[in-house]
Amino acid sequence: MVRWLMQLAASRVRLGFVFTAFAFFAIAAPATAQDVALSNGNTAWIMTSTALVLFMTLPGLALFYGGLVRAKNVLSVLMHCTAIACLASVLWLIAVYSLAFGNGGPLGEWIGGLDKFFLSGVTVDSMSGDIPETVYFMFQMTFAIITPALIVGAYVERIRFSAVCLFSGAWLIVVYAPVCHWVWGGGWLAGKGVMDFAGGLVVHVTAGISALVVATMLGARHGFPREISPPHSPGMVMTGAAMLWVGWFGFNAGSALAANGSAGMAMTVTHISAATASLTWMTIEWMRYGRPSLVGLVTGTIAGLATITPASGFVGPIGGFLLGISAGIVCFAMVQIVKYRLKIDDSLDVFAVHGVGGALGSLLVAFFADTAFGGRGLSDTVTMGSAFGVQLTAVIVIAAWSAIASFVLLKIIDAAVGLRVDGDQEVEGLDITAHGERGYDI
Amino acid sequence: MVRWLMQLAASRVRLGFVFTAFAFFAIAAPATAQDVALSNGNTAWIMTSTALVLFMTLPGLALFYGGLVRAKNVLSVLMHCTAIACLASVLWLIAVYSLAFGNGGPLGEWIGGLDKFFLSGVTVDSMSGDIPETVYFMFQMTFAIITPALIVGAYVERIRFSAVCLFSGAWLIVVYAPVCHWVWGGGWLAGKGVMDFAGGLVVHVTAGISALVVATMLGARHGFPREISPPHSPGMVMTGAAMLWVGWFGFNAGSALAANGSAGMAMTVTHISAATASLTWMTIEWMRYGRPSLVGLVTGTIAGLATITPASGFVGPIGGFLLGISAGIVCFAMVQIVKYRLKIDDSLDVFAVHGVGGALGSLLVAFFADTAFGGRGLSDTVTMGSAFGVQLTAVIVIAAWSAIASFVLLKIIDAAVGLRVDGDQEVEGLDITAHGERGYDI
Amino acid sequence: MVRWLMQLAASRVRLGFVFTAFAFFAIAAPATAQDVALSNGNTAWIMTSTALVLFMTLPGLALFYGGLVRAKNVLSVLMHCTAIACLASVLWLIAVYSLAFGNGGPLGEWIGGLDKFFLSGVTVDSMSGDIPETVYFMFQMTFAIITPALIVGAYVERIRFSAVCLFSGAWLIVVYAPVCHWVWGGGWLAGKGVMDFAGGLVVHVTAGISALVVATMLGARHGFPREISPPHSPGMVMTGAAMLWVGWFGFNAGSALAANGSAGMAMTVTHISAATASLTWMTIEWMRYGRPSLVGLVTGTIAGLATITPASGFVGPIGGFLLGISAGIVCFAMVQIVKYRLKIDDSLDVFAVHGVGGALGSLLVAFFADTAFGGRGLSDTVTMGSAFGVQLTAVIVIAAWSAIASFVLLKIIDAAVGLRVDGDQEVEGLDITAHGERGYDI
Amino acid sequence: MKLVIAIIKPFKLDEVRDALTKLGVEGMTVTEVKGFGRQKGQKEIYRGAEYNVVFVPKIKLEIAADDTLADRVVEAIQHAASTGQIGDGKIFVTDIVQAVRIRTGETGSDAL
Amino acid sequence: MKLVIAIIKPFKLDEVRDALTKLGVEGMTVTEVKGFGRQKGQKEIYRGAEYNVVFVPKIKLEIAADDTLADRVVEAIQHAASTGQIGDGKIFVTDIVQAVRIRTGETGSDAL
Amino acid sequence: MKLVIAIIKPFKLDEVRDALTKLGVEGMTVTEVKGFGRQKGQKEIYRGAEYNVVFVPKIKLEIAADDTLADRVVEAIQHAASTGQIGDGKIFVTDIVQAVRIRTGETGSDAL
Ligand SMILES: Nc1ncnc2c1ncn2[C@@H]1O[C@H](COP(=O)(O)OP(=O)(O)O)[C@@H](O)[C@H]1O
Ligand SMILES: Nc1ncnc2c1ncn2[C@@H]1O[C@H](COP(=O)(O)OP(=O)(O)O)[C@@H](O)[C@H]1O
Ligand SMILES: Nc1ncnc2c1ncn2[C@@H]1O[C@H](COP(=O)(O)OP(=O)(O)O)[C@@H](O)[C@H]1O
Repeated sequence: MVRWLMQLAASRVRLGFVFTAFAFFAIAAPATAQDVALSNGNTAWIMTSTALVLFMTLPGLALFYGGLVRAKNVLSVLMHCTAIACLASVLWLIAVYSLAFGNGGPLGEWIGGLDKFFLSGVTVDSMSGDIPETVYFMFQMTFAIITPALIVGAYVERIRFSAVCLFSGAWLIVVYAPVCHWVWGGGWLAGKGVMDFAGGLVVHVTAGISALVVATMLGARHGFPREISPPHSPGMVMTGAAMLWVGWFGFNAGSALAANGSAGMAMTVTHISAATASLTWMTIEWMRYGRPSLVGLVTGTIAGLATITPASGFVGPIGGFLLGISAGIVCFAMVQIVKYRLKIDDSLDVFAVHGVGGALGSLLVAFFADTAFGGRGLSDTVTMGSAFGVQLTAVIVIAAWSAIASFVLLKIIDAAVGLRVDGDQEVEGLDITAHGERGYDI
Repeated sequence: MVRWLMQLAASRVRLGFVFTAFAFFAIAAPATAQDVALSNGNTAWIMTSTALVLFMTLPGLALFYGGLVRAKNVLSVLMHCTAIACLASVLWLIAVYSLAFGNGGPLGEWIGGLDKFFLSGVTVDSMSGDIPETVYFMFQMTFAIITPALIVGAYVERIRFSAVCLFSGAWLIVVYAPVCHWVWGGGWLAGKGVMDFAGGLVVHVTAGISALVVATMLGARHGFPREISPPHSPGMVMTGAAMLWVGWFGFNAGSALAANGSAGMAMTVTHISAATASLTWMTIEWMRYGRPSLVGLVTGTIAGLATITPASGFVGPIGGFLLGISAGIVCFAMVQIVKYRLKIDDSLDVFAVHGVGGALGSLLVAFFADTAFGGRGLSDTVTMGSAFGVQLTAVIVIAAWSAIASFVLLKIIDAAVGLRVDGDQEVEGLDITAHGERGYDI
Repeated sequence: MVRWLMQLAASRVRLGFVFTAFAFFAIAAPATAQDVALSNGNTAWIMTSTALVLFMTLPGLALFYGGLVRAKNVLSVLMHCTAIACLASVLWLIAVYSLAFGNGGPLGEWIGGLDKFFLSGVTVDSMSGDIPETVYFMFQMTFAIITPALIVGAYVERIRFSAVCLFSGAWLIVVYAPVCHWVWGGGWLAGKGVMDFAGGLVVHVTAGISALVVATMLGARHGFPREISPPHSPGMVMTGAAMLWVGWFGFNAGSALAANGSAGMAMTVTHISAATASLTWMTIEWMRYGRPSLVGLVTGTIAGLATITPASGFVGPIGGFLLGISAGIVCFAMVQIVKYRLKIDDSLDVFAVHGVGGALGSLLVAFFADTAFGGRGLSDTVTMGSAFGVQLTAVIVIAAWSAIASFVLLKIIDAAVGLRVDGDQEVEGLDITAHGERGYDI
Repeated sequence: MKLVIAIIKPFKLDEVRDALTKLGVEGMTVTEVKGFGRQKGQKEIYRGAEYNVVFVPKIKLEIAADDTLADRVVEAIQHAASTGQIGDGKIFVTDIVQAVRIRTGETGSDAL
Repeated sequence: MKLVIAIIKPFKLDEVRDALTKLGVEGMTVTEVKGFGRQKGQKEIYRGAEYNVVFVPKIKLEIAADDTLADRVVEAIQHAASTGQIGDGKIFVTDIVQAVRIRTGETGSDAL
Repeated sequence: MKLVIAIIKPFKLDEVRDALTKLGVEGMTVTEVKGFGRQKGQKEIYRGAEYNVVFVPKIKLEIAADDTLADRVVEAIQHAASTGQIGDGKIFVTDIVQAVRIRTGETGSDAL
C-alpha cells in the first residue's frame, strides 16, 4: 500500500502535481506513517542534496557576491550571507518550518500552523514520505537560507548590518513562509496545480522582486552608475558561481525527494540550461563588445540555473536547452534595462538575473512541460493555456505580495534603526567601519 | 537474523551505546558477515560522508587556518595541513587503523592489534555492518586526518616543518590510535558506555589538549601578544569555515553509519548548534565591541560544531540549540582566558575552541541526551548522574593521556631535530624560508 | 534474472571486463530494461559522483591551473575551463554521448551512432543498468568536461580564446568520442578486454598527448624557460588540488557505477595512491633542494591520482601504495625531461603529470591487478603478459590517434583563426586583452 | 618645476582628485602605502583580542607641477584632504630638475 | 647625483630593464602604482555595463645615478618605454644630496 | 628639510622603526616595492624548475626630517637595516622645499 502510494506520488510528478503530493505527505506523514518504509538510498541523496544546497550559500553565493563588490566591502558581503544563514536556520527551527509546512487548520490555504514550533513532535522516527522528516526539514531549510541571502546583492556596499539582520528575519516570516506554504505546503496555489519544481516562484521571484524594492528604497551607491568600480575579484566570482552550479544539482535534483529517474532528468536539464545560458551570454558579449568576459560567462550560468529551476522536474533536454537560450538573452537585456532605463542600483542584478529568470522559467514551463516540446507531459486535465494561466497568476500574486511586504518591512526598519550607513562610512567601506576588519592584508 | 541484528544496533543508538555496537561489528563483521546484506543506500551515504570529511581538511581547515595567519606564513599552514593528511593516510593504512579497530587480543581493552596491518585480509567483499569494510576504513581515516591537522593552529608561524611531520605521525600512533580504540574500537571506555557520537573526545579533546601542550613548549610567537598582526585574509577564513560546516554534515550525520533517521537528526542538531553558536558569538562581540566581525561569527560556527559533535547522536533540536548557546559563551570566554590570563600563544585557539568545545559537549550530553531535555533518551541502566560520571572520567583520562604523551613526544623531537625555526626565519616568514615560495605574487 | 545479470556484472568487475559489460548495458539496457529495478542507493551515489566530478573542473581544476600562471593571466585560465565545460556539455547532449555510447551499427567497433542525438528516446524511465540513463549520461558527461579542460595547462598565457573554443569542441568529437567508444562504449579495445577503470586511457593519455602536441605547435611562452615567473598563487593551486582530490572519489569510486565494495576499494586505493605520491614528490624535493614546496606536494597528489585512475577498480591497497610511489618518481622525472631536455613549454606539465601518469597506471595495472600483487585478480583467460600486451597496444594506439588528430585540428584552426595572440597581448596578459578584466583589484 | 608628494587618507582620494582636476592638473600618480605617525593605528579586534595595527593604510599622491601651480596644488590638497582628525597626512614638495613625456620626448612644462 | 623617477606602462618593464642594464645601471627600485592622466582609463565592461576605470595600472621606476649617467638613463627609458600611444608615462629627475649603501656604509657614487 | 628614502629588507622593518622611534622620529611612510640590484633575486623552485625571480621584495621607507635630524636618521637606518649581506639596500636623501600637515595647515618643521 505504501509502495503504491509512493508510486502514485512518483507518477504524479509527471502530472505536475508533485509538490501538492509531497506537501500532503509532509503534513500527513508524521502522524500516520510509522509504517512507511524508509529508503536509505533516497535518504542518502536528500542528505547529500542538503549539504550541496548549504554549500551554495556557504561559501558559494557569498564568494559570488563578494567578488563582485569592491575590495573594501568584500567582508561585509560574506558577513551578510553567513549571518543570514545562521539567522534563517534558527528561525526555521523556531517557527518558519511550521508556518510553511505545518498544519494551518482553517487558515490552511494561506499559512501553516505553529504545531511544529521547535520541531515539536518530530522524532528520529518521524517520516516525510520515505525519508526521515528531519531530513526533509533540513533540505527545505537550505532553501530558506539561500532565498534571503540572494537579496544581499541588491543592497551591498551601503546598508547597515542591523538592517540586514532585521529585514532578513522578518522577511522570512512575512514573505517566505506564506509563499512557500502556498506553493509547496498545500496552500491555495498548490491546489490550483501550480508548477514550481525547485523554487522559481518560492525562491527566485520572491527574492528578485524584494531585491528591486530594497534597492529602490535604499537608493543607489555613491557614484552610481558612472563611477562604480568594477568587480574586485572576478576569480572569486567564478569560484562562487562554480560552487552554485555544483550545489544546484542538490537544489533541483534533490527536489525530486528521491534518487530516481525524475531526479536524474532534473539534473540533466538543469545542467544543460546552465551551460547553454552561459554560452549564450558569452556570445552576446563577444558580438557586442568584442571580448567575452569571465564575469559575463558565469552570470549566464546563474541566469540559466535560476530559469530552469521551476521547470526542472517537468521539461526534457530540449526544454532545458531552449530555456537556457532564453535565460541568456532575456536576463542580459534586463540587466541593462534595470541599470540604465530604470536607473535602479540593484547592485549585483538580483532582480534581472534571479527575479526575471525565475519568472521566465515559471511561465515557460507551461509550454515546455508539454510532450510537444519534449517535456515530461502536462496533467490530463490541463492545457498549455490553462497551465499558463495558473503560472501567470502565481507570478503576479507572489510578486505583488513580495513587493508590498518588503516595502512595509523596510519602512518599519528604516524608522527603527535606519537602512543606510552614513556617507563617510560608505566611502571608507563597510569592512572596516561596520566589522572592524580589512579584506586583504598581503 | 542479520536484519534483526541491524535493527538491534539501530535501536541501541537511542540507548547511547551505538559505538560499542558498531565497534563490535567493525571487529567481528569481516570474519563472519559474508551473509550481511550490503545496503547500497547506506554505502552511498558513508562514501559521500567520507568525501565531505576529507573536504573539511582539504581545503576547509587549511583555508580556515591559512587565512588567520600573516601573509608570509599562509603557504606553510596549507603545507602543514596537506602533508599531515598524506602522512596520516599512509600511517592509517599501515598500522593505525589496525591499532584502533583491530583485534587487540588480551590487550583489547587498551589497544587493537596489528592483524589489519596494510589492510591485510580485507577484500572487496569484507563487510563492516551493512557497508563494505573499505568504506568504514576510509570514513574513519578522514577523522584520523583532521585530528592532527587541528593541532596545526597551535604552532603556526614558528615551527620547523620536520617537527610537524614527526610529531603528527608519532601522535597518531601514540595518542589517536589508543583513544580511538578506547571509545570506538571496543576498548575500556566503550565498555563503560561512554557517549561520543562523532568525536568530541576522540577528535576535539585529544587535539585541543595536545595543542595547549605544544603551544606551551614551543613558546609564543615573536611579539606575542601585543604585536601580532591580525588575520591576513578573513575572507579565506570564512571560506574555510563554510567548508568545515558543510563537511561536518558528513562528520556527524555520517557517524550514524547509515542514511536513516538517526543520521537526519544528527544533521539537524549539528546545524542548529552551529547556527546558534555563531549568532551567540556575534552578539557578544556586538555588545562588547560595537562591531560584530566576520572572523568572530565563523569562530562561533566552529565552536558550535565542535561542541555538538559528541552529542549529535543523542540530543534533540532543543539540546542542539542550548549546546550552541553554551558553545558561543564558553568558548568566547576561554579564548580570552588562554591568551590573556594563561598567556599561552595557542595561536589559532585550538584549545579554547576545539578542546573546550569538545569537552563541554562531552559533559553536557549526559543531560541533554535525556528525554527531559528533548534528547533521544539515555539507556535504561544509567541516570544523568551516572552518565555524567562516565563522561567526566573519559574527559579527564583522555586529556591526561593526550597531555603526557604529547609532552614526551615533543621532548624527543626537540632533542632530535628542534621544534622551532630560528628568529630570522620566523621574522622573514616560513613560506619563503621553509618552502621557498611566496603566497601572493599579484 | 535482472539481479542475476547485475551480479554477473559485479563479478566480472573482478575479471577486468567491467567496462565491456557496462558498455553492453549502456547500449542494450534502454531498449529492453524496463524491468530492471532501479537502485536508489546506487543512483544516489552516481548522482553524488556526478556532482563531485563536475566540482573537479569547476572550480577545482580551474583554480589549480589558475594559481600556477601569472596574475595577469589568471582569469583567462578560469575562462578557458568554464567555457570548455559549457561547450562540452552542449556537445555531449547534441552528439558526443551518442557517438561514444550509442549504437554504431556496422561501425560499432570504431564509433557509436547518432541514435541518441539530443538524448532522443531517453525518458525519465530509461535505465542504464540499475541507474537511470540520464544519470549515466550526466556522470559520463563530467568526464567529457574535464578531459579537454586538462589540456588547458599546455597552452595557457598565449593562446587565442577563439582557438580554445574551436579546438576543444572539435577535439571532443574527433578524439574523445571515438576513444571513449573503443574503451567504454563496446568498441574494439573493450572487446580485447582492455582495463581502464576510470579513464587512464580515455582521459589522461588522450589529454596528455594532445597537450604535448599543442604545446609544441603553439611554441613556448615569451621568455621560456629562464624568465617565466613562478606561480602567482600557490594557495590557489593547493585549493584546486584539494578539490580535485575530493572530487576524484566520484571519478574513481563512481566508476563502479554502484555504491558497493568495488566502489569502496576503488576509493581506498585512489586515496592511498594520492597520499603516497604526494609524500614521494615531497621527499624528492626535500632531498634535492632542501625545501619541500606546497606546489610540489600537491603536484604529487595529482600525479598519484592520475596514475591510479585506470587501475582503481583492479588493484588492492598494496597496488595503490606502489602505484603512488611510482607516480611520484616517474612524473617528477618527466617534468624535468619535458621542460629541459625536450624544451617543450607544456606550461603546466599536462603531459608529464597526466599523460605519463595515466599511461604508467594503464601499463602497471597488468601486474598490480594480479592477486600476486594483492590485486583483485586478472581474468582466468589472461596472464600478466597478455594483459600487458593489450594495455600497451591501447596506450600506443590511443596516443597515436590523439597526436595525429590534434595535429590536424590545430593546423586547420591555425589557418582559420590563428592559434596565438600577438606579442604585445601576451606581455600585457590575456585577462585584460582578451577578456577586458583584471584579476585583482585590491 | 615641483614634485608635490601628498600622503592622504584613502577615502579622501576622490575628493582630492576632483579638487586637482578643477585646478587644471591633468595627471597624477597614486601609490598605496602604509603610514606610521601620531595616529597610532586602528585597533582591530579578532576573537576578542586587540591587535595594534601599527601601520595605517594611506594613499600617496605624486603630482608634478609648474612652480606657479605647485602652491595651489598644495593648498587644494590641504583643503580637500583635511578632516581635522589626526592622521590626515602630510604634503612634501621637492624640486624637479627635468621632466620628460615618454610618448613624445617633450621636456619641461610641456611634458606634464 | 640624481634620482630618476619614471612612470611607465607595466608591459614595458622588461624592455626598460634590459635597456638600463646595457647602460651599466646596476640597480633600480620598482613600485606598482596607479596613474591618472590623459589616458582616460580603460573602459571595462561587466555584465554589459561600462565602468570607467579612472586609474590605470602603471609601474614606477626609481633609479639613482651619477649626474653623467642620469641623462643617458632618461634617454634610454624614453626610448624603451615609448609606444607612441597616449599613456606612455613620464620621467622626472630630482637631485640626491646623499646616497648610502646600507651593507657597507659606502656613500656617494660608490653606494650605487 | 630632507626626505630620507631607504630601501631595506622587509624583515628589517621592525628594527628600523624601533631605531627611528628612539631618535624621536614621529612619522614615516612605508611602501612595498621590488628591488633589482646586485642581489640577483632568489631562485625559487617549482616542480623542480628554477625560476629566476629578478625582482626581490623590498620595503621603501620615506621619512621627512629636519636637516639636523636627517643625518642621524640615515645613520640609524644604516645600522639597524644592515645584515652585511648583499641586498641590504640603499639610502637616498633629497631636499624638501616645503612640508605641510594636512590636518592643521602647519608648515615647515612643525608639520612633521
Ligand atoms: N616624518 C614623516 N615622514 C614621512 N611621512 C610621514 C611623516 N610623518 C607622518 N607621515 C605620514 O603621514 C601620515 C599621517 O601622520 P600622523 O602623524 O598620523 O597624523 P597628522 O598628519 O594628522 O599629524 C602617517 O601615517 C605617515 O604616512
Ligand atoms: N603631472 C603629473 N604628475 C605625476 N604623474 C603624472 C602626471 N601626469 C601624468 N602622470 C603619470 O603619467 C601617466 C601617463 O600620463 P598620460 O597623461 O596618461 O599620458 P602621456 O604621458 O602619454 O601624456 C599617468 O597615468 C600618470 O601616472
Ligand atoms: N641605482 C639604484 N637606484 C635605485 N635603487 C637601487 C639602486 N641600486 C640598488 N637599488 C635598490 O637597492 C636594493 C639592494 O641593492 P643590491 O645591489 O641588491 O644590494 P646592495 O645594496 O647590498 O649592494 C635593490 O634591490 C634596489 O631596490
